[in-house]
Amino acid sequence: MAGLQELGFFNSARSSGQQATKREAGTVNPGTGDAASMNRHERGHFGPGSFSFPGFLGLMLFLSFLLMASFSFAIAPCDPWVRFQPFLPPGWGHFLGTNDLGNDILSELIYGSKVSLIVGFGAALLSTFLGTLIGLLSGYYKGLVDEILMGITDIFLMIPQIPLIIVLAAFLKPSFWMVALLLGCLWWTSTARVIRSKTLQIREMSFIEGSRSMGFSDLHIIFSDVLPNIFYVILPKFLLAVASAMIAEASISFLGLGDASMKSWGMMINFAFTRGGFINGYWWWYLPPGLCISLSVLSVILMGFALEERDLETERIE
Amino acid sequence: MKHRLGRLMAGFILFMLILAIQGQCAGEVSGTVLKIGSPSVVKSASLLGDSSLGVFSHLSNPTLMKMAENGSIVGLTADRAEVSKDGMIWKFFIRDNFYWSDGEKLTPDDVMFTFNYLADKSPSAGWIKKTVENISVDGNAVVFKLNKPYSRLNLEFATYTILPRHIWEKIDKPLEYVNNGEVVGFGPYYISKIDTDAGVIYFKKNPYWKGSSPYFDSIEIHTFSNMDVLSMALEKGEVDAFYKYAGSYPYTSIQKLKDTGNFDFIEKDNIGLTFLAMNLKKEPMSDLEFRKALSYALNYSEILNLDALGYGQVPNAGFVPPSMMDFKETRKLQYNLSKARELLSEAGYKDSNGDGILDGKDGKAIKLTFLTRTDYQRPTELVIGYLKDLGINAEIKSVDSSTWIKQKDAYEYDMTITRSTPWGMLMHANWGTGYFDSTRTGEGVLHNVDDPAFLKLCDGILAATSQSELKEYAYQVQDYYAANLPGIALYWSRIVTPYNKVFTGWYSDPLYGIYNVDSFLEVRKA
Amino acid sequence: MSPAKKRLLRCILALFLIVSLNFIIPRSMPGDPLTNLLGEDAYLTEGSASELRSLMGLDLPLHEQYLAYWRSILSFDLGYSYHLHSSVSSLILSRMKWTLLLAVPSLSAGAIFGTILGGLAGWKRGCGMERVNTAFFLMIYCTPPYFLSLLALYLFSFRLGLFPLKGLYSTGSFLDIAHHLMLPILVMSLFSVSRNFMIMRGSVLVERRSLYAAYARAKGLYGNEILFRHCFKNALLPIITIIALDFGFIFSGALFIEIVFSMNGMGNLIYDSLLSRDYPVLQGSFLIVTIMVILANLLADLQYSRIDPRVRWQ
Amino acid sequence: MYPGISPEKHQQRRILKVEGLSVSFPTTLGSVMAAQDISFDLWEKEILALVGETGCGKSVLASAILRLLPGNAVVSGSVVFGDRDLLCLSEKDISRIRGSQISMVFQNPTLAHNPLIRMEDQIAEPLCVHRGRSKKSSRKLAEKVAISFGLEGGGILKMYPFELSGGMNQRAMISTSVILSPRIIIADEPTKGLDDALARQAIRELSSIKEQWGASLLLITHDLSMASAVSDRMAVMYCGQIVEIGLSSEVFENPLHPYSRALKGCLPENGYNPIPGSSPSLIQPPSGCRYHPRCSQMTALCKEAPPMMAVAKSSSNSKKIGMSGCSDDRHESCGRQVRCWRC
Amino acid sequence: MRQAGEMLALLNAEGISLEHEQGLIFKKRRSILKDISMELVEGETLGLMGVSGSGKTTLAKIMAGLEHPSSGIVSFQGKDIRPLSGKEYLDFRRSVQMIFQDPEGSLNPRKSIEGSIHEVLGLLRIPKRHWRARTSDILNTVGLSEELLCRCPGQVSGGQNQRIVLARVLLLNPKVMILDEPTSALDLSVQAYILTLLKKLQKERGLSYLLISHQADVVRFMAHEVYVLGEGRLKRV
Repeated sequence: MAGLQELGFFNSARSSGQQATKREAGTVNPGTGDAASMNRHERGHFGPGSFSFPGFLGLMLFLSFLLMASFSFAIAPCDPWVRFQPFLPPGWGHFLGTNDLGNDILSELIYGSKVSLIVGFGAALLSTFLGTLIGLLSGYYKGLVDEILMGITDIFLMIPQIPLIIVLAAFLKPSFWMVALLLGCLWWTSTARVIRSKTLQIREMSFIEGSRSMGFSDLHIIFSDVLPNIFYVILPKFLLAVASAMIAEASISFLGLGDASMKSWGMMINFAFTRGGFINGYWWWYLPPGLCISLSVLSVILMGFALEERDLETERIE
Repeated sequence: MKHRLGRLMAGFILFMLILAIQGQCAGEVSGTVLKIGSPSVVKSASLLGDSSLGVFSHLSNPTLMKMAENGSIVGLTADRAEVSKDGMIWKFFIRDNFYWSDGEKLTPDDVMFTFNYLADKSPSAGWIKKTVENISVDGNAVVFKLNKPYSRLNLEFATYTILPRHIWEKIDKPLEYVNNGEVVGFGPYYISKIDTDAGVIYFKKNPYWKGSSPYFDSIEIHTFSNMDVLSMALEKGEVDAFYKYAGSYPYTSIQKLKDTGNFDFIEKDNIGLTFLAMNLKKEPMSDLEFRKALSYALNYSEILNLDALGYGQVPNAGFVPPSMMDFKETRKLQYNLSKARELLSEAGYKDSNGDGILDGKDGKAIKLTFLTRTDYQRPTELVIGYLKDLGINAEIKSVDSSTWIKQKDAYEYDMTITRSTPWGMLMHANWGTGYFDSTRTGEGVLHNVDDPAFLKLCDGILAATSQSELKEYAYQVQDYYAANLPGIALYWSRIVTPYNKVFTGWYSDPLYGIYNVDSFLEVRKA
Repeated sequence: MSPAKKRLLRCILALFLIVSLNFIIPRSMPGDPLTNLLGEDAYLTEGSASELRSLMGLDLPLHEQYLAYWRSILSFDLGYSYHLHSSVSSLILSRMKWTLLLAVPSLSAGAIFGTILGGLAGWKRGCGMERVNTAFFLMIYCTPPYFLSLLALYLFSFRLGLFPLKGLYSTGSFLDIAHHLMLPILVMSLFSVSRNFMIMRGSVLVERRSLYAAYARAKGLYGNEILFRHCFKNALLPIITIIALDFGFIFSGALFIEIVFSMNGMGNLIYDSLLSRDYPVLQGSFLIVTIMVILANLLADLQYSRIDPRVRWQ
Repeated sequence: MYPGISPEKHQQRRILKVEGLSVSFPTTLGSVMAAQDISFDLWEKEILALVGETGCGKSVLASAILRLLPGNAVVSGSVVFGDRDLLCLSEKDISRIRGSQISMVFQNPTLAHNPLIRMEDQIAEPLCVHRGRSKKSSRKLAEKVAISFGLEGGGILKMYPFELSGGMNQRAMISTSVILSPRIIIADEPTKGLDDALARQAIRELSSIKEQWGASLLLITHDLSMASAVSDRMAVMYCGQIVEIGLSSEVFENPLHPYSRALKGCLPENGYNPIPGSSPSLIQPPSGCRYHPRCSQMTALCKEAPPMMAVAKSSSNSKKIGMSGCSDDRHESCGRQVRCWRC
Repeated sequence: MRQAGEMLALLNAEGISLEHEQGLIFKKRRSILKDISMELVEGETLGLMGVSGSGKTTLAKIMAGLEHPSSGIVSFQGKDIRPLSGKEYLDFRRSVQMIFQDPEGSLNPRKSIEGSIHEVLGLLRIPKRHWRARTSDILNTVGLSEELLCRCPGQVSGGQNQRIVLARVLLLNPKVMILDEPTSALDLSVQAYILTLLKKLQKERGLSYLLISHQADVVRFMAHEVYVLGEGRLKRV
């Protein structure tokens, strides 16, 4: 359970513990700290502290998608490329029916999770890495470095990214690696901004000056002192980037700019859309991938929110 | 604040509902209107620039000739056409009873103007300049003097609409000329308004039309960029019939329409087809035996069932579909995997190391690059599967159309799937030769055959002056296809055009389907 | 340099970058730059191709091409679409008004309802109604816009028959246009509301922990009074910039909505030119969209400094 | 220095009675007892100082009276204001009292003001909220009050909080809290973060409230000497409990509880004599007397929790403060109480 | 005045001025420090007072070499510190240390106390086997028990935090300590403890302090010499 706690699923419990031991428990909660909510907390839902149910739900959902993607060969009832009778409605042989080629939709769905997760995480990893690096450098060194890096960030922020991706994807060869790369290269900006402002805050704290005056190198300070203290900002940002990248991938596939040789959710909707799945009311064809996109994005966002809210809770102490 | 918010939202929803109801009332329009729904969106109101509008304008500005049901070319604006013995002089006799919608009479001069004008200003009619030496008017006939025999001229003239000289001679750049309002025409209807934002082309009765009077006061072409929405509109009765040039109503949606019981369907064999093309300059596709084996490895009926839902038939080795003129029955293509394997091993393709993958003549495992565009993903997937059954590995290379053209032109592929339109099958020397003749270039053209025998056939057709001569060549071409398999047809499809049962009298020609003057003169409310 | 000037400079730089990018992309991609510049559907004979090549200055050295390119941009000449047979700038002008007609009401509704509902949700975190709201908008937030519009179209237009199926109008009267636009606007508003909702909720969650909110409560303000008298404005501050930055994203959502609802706006223009590889239109549209987003950003900055005295003070 | 209690004091009435107030926060590590069994009275026109170190629970106590604690706080006991127990009121009713009857001055005045609203509107806000006055008319009164606290000229009132210094913000905040002439003002560390000079200024203003506005002041501070200089009575808190309460002059000059004595020893004038050990955790406070692990005079008895005990008044004391006239009730609260077995 | 050469001046400031430039094109100069000179002598404490915003902390950072003045020289043991490099720089870096006002911000909140101390031992390249001994040794010096080691800065009190900071700094064996309001955020009793500890350390190790505070009491208690910083200038009291 310690792992979960670290991920912020017992957020307020942990922080108020710290809080009260440290100083007179934060003066106020301006919200609705009325008698009702006081009672509620007295009873305490979800065990000893407030347990972040949405966060837990997100984690569970996400884990199931991860499982789906990594063990698709074992979970899927059949090879998604094998053909059965086309346009079968959901039934015992095929739980979600078959598509226009007679591929088993459930299997397609399970294999499709791979692309979504790879693009989502690939893009987010790249963008988070770039964003963190740029944010850290800009926030730590300030001055000219900051001006230049933030200038670039500002400019990148203003470019509408989906149209740019569409334009670039039109010129480039469609492949989901390319999509991940493009998204990653474009989506570091908001991370960089947040990381920078946090770095600026942390940098002004005395322990950084202290480390400097002790003669620690800048590299050591950035990675050992600054980075751990902004990690809690990076993680939710990363998760939000994953979510956005997943939606973007689905949208690009929908436009027909995706990778045809891979099964992906966006592609499935695209086929359902272009090959009569919609008009015929074959909901088992377009609804499951649509829901899967929404749910996987939701799972990631819920985790991100849980982390961010823990961040909010801890912020009161710091 | 919260109350205010609630009121704001309630007002918003109320407004929406009022609009919804109001909109439904506004939907009723008086007068007799025929509404045709089409997925070919008119993107700019440029009669010569926009290809969709060009097709739709056939109703207001009919062509010189038209294609009869049996595929032969007969007169429309022209009463008939005559060609000299050497095939160098064509005479088109213009009918006497056509009037422009502004009251002017249509004269042979208008026809002469049109083709001179097009030759001058339209890049797609550039061939006229090259082929036609001069155009003159001889009484009620327009005379085309050619610099070499061109047997297909009457066919070409079944596609160009005739323009009023008194309007168009003032227009310098016809491709850029945009006219959202009335377009002067001489057909039974003329275009009264082109509304690209609403996606509607309005036709009104031509007041000076002298032929049999059409049954509707106006005709509206509603274009839909989204096929599903078009289907919904049909089903809801918002449009009365479907039309797409060279295209069928989506096979997947037909059953749904049938179930409503409100629709009838015109089914016609499509002249165009979907086919597998091979790069004949590369091993092992250059090997005829390999191609032959391949022709046995494809499960045609499955492709037909999956890609066209069975609307069509398994093709012949002769490539050309039976709906074309001078069709010759050649070997029916069949799926016979064991025969395919047999042929391959006879030809020397063996799996030497026992990994299930065949080796080429050079002893290395065959690995093919299958170039594909997004539109052909499904059949590509299928063909790749058949190749795998045969022991041949093919890698999909999915590209956009522009890259496809580049790579195809540079022969950087092994196989690809593409399709032809009716006009594509008819162009050049007819019977699909335009796709294979290596001397040609162009967007969808594969130009992969440089066999002199084939090229000679093409030249022969172009210079042919009699129907019997043409027929002879046509048979030879089809035999050539069947024997050499430069491309393998995957299926011969049917064009299905649904229309609301309420309207009867449709007539469909092989080139433009139900969108022809005869059809619109006959269609009426039952 | 004042932040405002800095911002302006960055906007100009962004614009410069985008214009340059537009210049570079077709010239650096594989293949013939002429094809990349004209789109592949352009019917060209060999002669006219070389004629065009020199007409478009493709035979000039790159830097001269670049200068010429800038000159044409500044005179609002975005090139010519051989596919649509019209100059790109007039095409965009005629399409843009419809997109704006879709985007402006949706974005305004999104901003108003999104911030108010989001503010309330952040304020009353944990209360039943707000949980339902949050779950609902979260779900919308997680759904790709095109999927949402497809569902809405299917349900409202087709199944329930409340709205027309396509297009911008049939008769052209105000009510008719409004009737046609209602569903797309509704879907896009929902999309925009959900984004603003999530941001505002987070922002209020931060603000409600601030000391001034606590002090407001100690002054005797009750319940939502604190939110609307104090926190709302403060929570709005970060939102303004985020909404502006988000504008690009929401605008992209509008593109998808237009595609689904067959509306003749920028979205369809971009989609069509994408399908037909009509590069001049694609680039021109991208340029214009970028300019709009940058303008939105500038506007947001102005608004920001109007609300936040701290910015003015600097 | 303040002369003991003046004769009028006899006529004064009690306006706030805190009895057995306990506040705890449930956590995974255990319950944090931020305040335990706190009882005291506040009389009309009196300054009561609550002195204690960081983390002893004094701010929690102040917030608990106005019910401003976070939602997870568990509060028991009673806070009787007038004839109503504040802890039993609905949120709406208590919000009617906050700001109008009992107002609060926060530490860190710069952050406690909304950065986006002009000072005058913030000062006038209680008028708008409680009296329903228009913004315009309330601004006038706000200006009057603000001027009386020295906020005048240069359009200070039209400025925003971040444009003003900490001291000015502090004054604005004091103006805000007195604008409705509340009965009680709770000042939570009003001098924290201020320079010496500014702190002195703030204290002077606060103590003038009693005279000018006729309100009682509950002053929360960690500064012993400041508390003794300003307040009439003083309560010393240690680890969530009041360990000693009595007249300021008496407590300061003659502290009885060992902790109070040690605290006095820390003062600069007494030579910075540190208290050994460190403050205990509020989760598992020491049993018995909470100070006993650090107490130099610990005995076996200290292992058991001592109750609050009234100190038998010595003759000199009673003469000095004139306690003879006290009623029984009065006696109990006016008189000195110490939570130590030895006293 | 002390006679020159009588005692060694460890840290010297000569004619230090600091100006802030605002604006990129039209520069506006704001003078923060004007021509400040002072010297810190071994084993003594120099008190520096001033109202908030007078530039005390900036001056402290300049003296510690963390910021650089617009003009003027700070020299350590007679050598200008700016061009220092290599071993000399390391020597200076370790000899002059700063202690900050906020005890909670002075330690990395994500590192355990042990981690924070071990980090310094690692910096000093002390072999790992000595770490335990050195750690308990230094904790002893500042009067802390070893059970704190596994906690994080957030879990110990302000006074303890400040003592840990002190312990970390003492590991480097500094000669000069610049104390920037070391006790103003602390409670009275803790303040007393820290001040006494600082005095004791000075006596034992012969440290020099530059003590910055706005509390006259504290400065009076600690310093041998007192200066007041006002309007950018230094005045001796």
